[in-house]
Amino acid sequence: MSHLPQSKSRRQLIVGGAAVAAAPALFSIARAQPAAIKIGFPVPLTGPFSAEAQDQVRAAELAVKEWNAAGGHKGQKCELLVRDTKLNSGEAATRTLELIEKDKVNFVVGSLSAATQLSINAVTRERKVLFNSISQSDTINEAKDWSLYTFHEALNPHLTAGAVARYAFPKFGKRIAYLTADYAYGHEMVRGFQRAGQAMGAQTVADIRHPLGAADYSAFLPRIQALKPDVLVLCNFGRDLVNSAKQATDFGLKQGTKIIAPVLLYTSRVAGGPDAFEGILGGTSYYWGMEDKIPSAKKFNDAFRKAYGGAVPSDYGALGYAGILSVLQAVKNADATDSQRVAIALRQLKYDWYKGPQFYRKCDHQSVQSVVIVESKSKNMKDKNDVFNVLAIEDANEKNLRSCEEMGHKVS
Amino acid sequence: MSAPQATSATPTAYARGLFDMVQRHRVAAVLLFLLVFPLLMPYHALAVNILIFGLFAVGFNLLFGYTGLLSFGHAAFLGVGSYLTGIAMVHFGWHWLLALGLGVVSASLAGVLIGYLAIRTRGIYFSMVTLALAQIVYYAFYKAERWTGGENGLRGIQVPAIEVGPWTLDFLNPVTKYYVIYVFVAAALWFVSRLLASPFGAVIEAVRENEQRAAACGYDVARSKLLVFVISAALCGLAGGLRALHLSVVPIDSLHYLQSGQAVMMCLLGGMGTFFGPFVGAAVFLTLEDVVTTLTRYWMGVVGAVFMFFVLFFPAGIWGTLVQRVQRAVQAR
Amino acid sequence: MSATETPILEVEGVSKHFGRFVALNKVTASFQPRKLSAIIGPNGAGKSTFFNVVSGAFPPTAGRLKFKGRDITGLAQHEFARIGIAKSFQITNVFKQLSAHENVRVAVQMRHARYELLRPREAMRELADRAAELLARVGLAGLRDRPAADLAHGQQRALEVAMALAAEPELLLMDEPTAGMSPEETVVMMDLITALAAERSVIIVEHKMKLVMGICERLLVLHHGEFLAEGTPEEIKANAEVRRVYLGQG
Amino acid sequence: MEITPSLLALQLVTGIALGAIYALLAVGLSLIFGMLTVVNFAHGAFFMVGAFVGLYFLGLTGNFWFSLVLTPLVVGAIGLVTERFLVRPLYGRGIDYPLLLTFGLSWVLIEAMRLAFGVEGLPSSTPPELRGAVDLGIGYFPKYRLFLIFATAVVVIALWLFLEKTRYGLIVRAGSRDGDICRVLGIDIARVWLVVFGIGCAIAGLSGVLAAPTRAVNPEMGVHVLAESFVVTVVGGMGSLMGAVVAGLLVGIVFAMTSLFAPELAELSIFVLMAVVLLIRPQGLFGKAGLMG
Repeated sequence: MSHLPQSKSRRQLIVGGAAVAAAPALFSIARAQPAAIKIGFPVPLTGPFSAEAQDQVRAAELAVKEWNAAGGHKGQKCELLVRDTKLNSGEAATRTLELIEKDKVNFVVGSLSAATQLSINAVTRERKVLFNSISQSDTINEAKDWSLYTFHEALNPHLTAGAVARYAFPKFGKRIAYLTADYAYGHEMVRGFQRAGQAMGAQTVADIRHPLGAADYSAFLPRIQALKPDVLVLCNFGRDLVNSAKQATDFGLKQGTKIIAPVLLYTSRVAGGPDAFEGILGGTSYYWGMEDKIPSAKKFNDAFRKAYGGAVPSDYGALGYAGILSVLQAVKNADATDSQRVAIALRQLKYDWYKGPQFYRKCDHQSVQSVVIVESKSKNMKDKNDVFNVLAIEDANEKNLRSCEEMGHKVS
Repeated sequence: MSAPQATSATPTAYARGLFDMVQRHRVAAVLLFLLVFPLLMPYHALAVNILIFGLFAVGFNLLFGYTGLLSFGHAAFLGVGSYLTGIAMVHFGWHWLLALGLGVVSASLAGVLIGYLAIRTRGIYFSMVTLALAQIVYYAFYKAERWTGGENGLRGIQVPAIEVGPWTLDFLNPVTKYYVIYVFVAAALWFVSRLLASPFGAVIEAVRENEQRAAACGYDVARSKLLVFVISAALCGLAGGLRALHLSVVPIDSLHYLQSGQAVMMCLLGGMGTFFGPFVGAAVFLTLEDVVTTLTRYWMGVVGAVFMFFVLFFPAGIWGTLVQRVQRAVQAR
Repeated sequence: MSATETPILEVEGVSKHFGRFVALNKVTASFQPRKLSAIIGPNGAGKSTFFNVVSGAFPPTAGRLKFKGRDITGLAQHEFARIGIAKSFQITNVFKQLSAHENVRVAVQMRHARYELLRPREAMRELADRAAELLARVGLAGLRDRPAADLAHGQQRALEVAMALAAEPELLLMDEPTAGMSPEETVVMMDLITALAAERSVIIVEHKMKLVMGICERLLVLHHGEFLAEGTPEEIKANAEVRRVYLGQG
Repeated sequence: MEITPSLLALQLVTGIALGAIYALLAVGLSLIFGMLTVVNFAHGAFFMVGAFVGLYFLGLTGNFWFSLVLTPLVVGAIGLVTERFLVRPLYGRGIDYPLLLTFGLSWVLIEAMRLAFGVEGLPSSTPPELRGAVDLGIGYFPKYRLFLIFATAVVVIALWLFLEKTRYGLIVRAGSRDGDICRVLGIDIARVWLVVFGIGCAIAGLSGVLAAPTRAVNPEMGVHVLAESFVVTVVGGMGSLMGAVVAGLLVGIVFAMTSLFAPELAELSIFVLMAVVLLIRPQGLFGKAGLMG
């Protein structure tokens, strides 16, 4: 339709025409001097997890700023290319292709949600580009999806759930009911709890699967009510958690039953309000409140507060920070910017960016790290950021992960 | 194309001449354009998406624009095409070409099933039945995690190299990928163009115009509808299969009803019931979304507003309106 | 009635009920080939129902239809057209967006290509020519490329007749062919009908008795869903019952 | 686990409470469709806007009941503007255009709420006087959900009285059967349609306020709801208020019962229900046959 702008009917084409015209220009702005190390950062800036994603971006930009301020690598600065996945795997794959094919990024860090990280990984793996995922999933480290270029900065469901189980089951009882979002991530959570539970003789009285993203859980609750379990585990995430927690409370389940969740998101707790979460405990990869115990957390929080007018980083935000720093550190260590050599350097890396010592397990590149057990506050909160009590921190321990064999890796 | 003429002739005459030429050789025109298309696009992956969704919209338009049946279930055919192509390659290690074939065949079969049930209803109920049946397909694939990867989507679809006679093409090279997919889309467009010019093409227009009369003329309305439905499904299935090769994953969203909604939007934006419309629609929609997304976090609002604008002021769509304008210009002389 | 030849259409004890309402009550009639017959009757006599049943729009509740001795009860609408029963509707019924010529061409095409996917229709010249002939036959040769929607009412009726003829029917059914026509248009249409009847059987359903008196060889009078009388125009004119019915309703 | 009668009973009540919201949404949708033959794809968005506006007024006044009255008026007003300036130009252009326009509108509304209240949405909590659960003898059930059932009943009855017993309701029903009658009677049909669209949206907004305390309030909350209320409307028969109510409860109960026996199929079940109903009775349970055939 290259002739259309010349034809009389120009007006109808403004939109399309403008778009086509604008696009290349716009992208050439984004293109930077060849020297820079480019890291693609695809995250769901729009959609249900946009709050988390925007925090991921803030933290990642902070990491880049610090690293560049420290002189980068032999004067080579880092540039962050943020793209919106819209929490849609197709869009995530397309954007990753754009980052690799057009923007020629050296590495990709990012993703939020199991599905998008797996589709990003499918693209990067095939093109041998290093990808450091900052979102939870057990699948990505399994041999089927894993590659030398696949790293996993975030916690995984098995580890998180296990830690919460180890803390909560002995305290609150052995008859456990699960309300689970019916997708891989949810199932992985349940498996994590049950594994850890077996050791201490916990027994599953029900595992009820609910559709992902359901708005109403009332239909699942009477049955749980009738079972009178000691512990109800909400194996879902974000808004599903807010809704199910809220409605479980309405059904008076909190009398006699302790409600726990594998992952308590800082942002969804802020959004959901204290009532919905009252007394609920769960795990998280990071809570700013642990700064009094962990020096690196203090350092990170202060930098973040300074950069963003006193705001504190969220759990997923912090992952953006760590995900970038690890890769950039590996660039220094490898003295190279090609994915293969940086990957090799990453395998060796021992680091403590924000939550205590971490390292990537050799066989599957899962970052071995601590898990924080927190409980939602509903009274005497100092300010709007003061939403959790830190109950415990389970230190990083390779034993808490599934074995390399189980993940399908032949032990190297 | 032939820009120099523009200076010699009046814009109207120029537009008319060009327009007639384009209409006469519509396949040639669109293929010629698509040949140079990647150069106009910000990046190749987007250009490939436009090829694929253009085909998706063309397939949908055959049913919506030409036969007057508004289906909300076409995601089912895109998805089935994608998944079956992917499953054949990932789980059975089929050659990508065979897998693509399987994708198209399966989509057609899904078309037979859904179409057979849906054409018994009319109007908005047809739309709703197609929606409901498509949702059932969605959950079926969602549940079959072992085969489809469920919510995580199907991964591991890899087409490293393609043998064409003596040569091997690197499918990971975006340019190569574009032109390989281009070949399939080209073939499909040629087919659609022939179909529309065929006697059956006349029959489906007759059915759209007046079912009662078409039946009185001796045409089996139900069977004709079903046939178009299946052909439309097959085309969307092909689009789906190509998408699986392109993304190397199959997202579960490809079966979601919002995907069906997208087909409707593209069709209307470009101009339903016109040959080029769906492609124009797909191109504008995806480019617009892509660009707006890069400019602002509030892309949804902007795209929604633009869409409303078109519904209100250009109901015939971009290409459709252009066609009308030129025809008016022609009659004016 | 000369029973030597098998009738073109036989209606045997046909009834049509809509819920509790009986529109047709066990009507029986038989129509000879190449004759022009008319069904007449006052409003609500069941004429349209009769027309719809014999033209295949919907099946009878009871009774049988025979076409050239073959039982065709319950065949689908499109099958009626294929075996050779064509119709023109009471309310004009054409493909409004399509050109006059395309309207007829599509109708002609039915006999030759129904599910042809890849052959270009331009290549099928003979169909286009046949369509042009038919247009000329009904006096629309000049308007070949007009969209049907733009034609005058009478012209649309004529176009519909051309479409009906396109199916090469042995039996042509017409529901009030002159409804809503100007006197001039009516005359033209009646001439056309008489001309057509010379080659094939024609049955017209008509409300205006006078209109058909002149041209029909045989009339059947419907009243309250039953045949009241049957015979030549003269016989019908003479029939007291018929007079009462028509006068009765003015 | 064993299924006790009391559990079944409680599940039934849950289903009804669930169905109440479905019914309320479907009534609005069906009203608009029945009278204007407009398929309002922005209905879910109006529901979502209702929830936000409700919380906004709650924040201002601190009084749930106040916002319960005020919100429908505001959302209804938005509805009026929508009909007058966006939908009206599309009458007579066939069913798809209003449908597509409202689809675009829903995106705009979602974005608007993101801009106004932020992407994470707002915390919502049950009004104090309706907190907690009561023992129905068959088990504990949240007070608020009982209130939902009651509120829905009130709205539906009020609407029914309006349509059946008032002069204006008569006009509306006449208008829905055919506009010509009204023109003959010298009634301004355009105004009737305007009002009907407004009422439909107001009801959507009301269901938003009512639903807010039971769930997370966020810009996307309308998307799921839309699909579900379409299922309800279609099962009941587009344009039939009776159908909307019955189908709403039916869908709620089907969902609840499937959740009890095969939880993971709960969401699928309502679409299966819809497919089955439409294939047996294409016009829905209470729908007029041949609608827009």
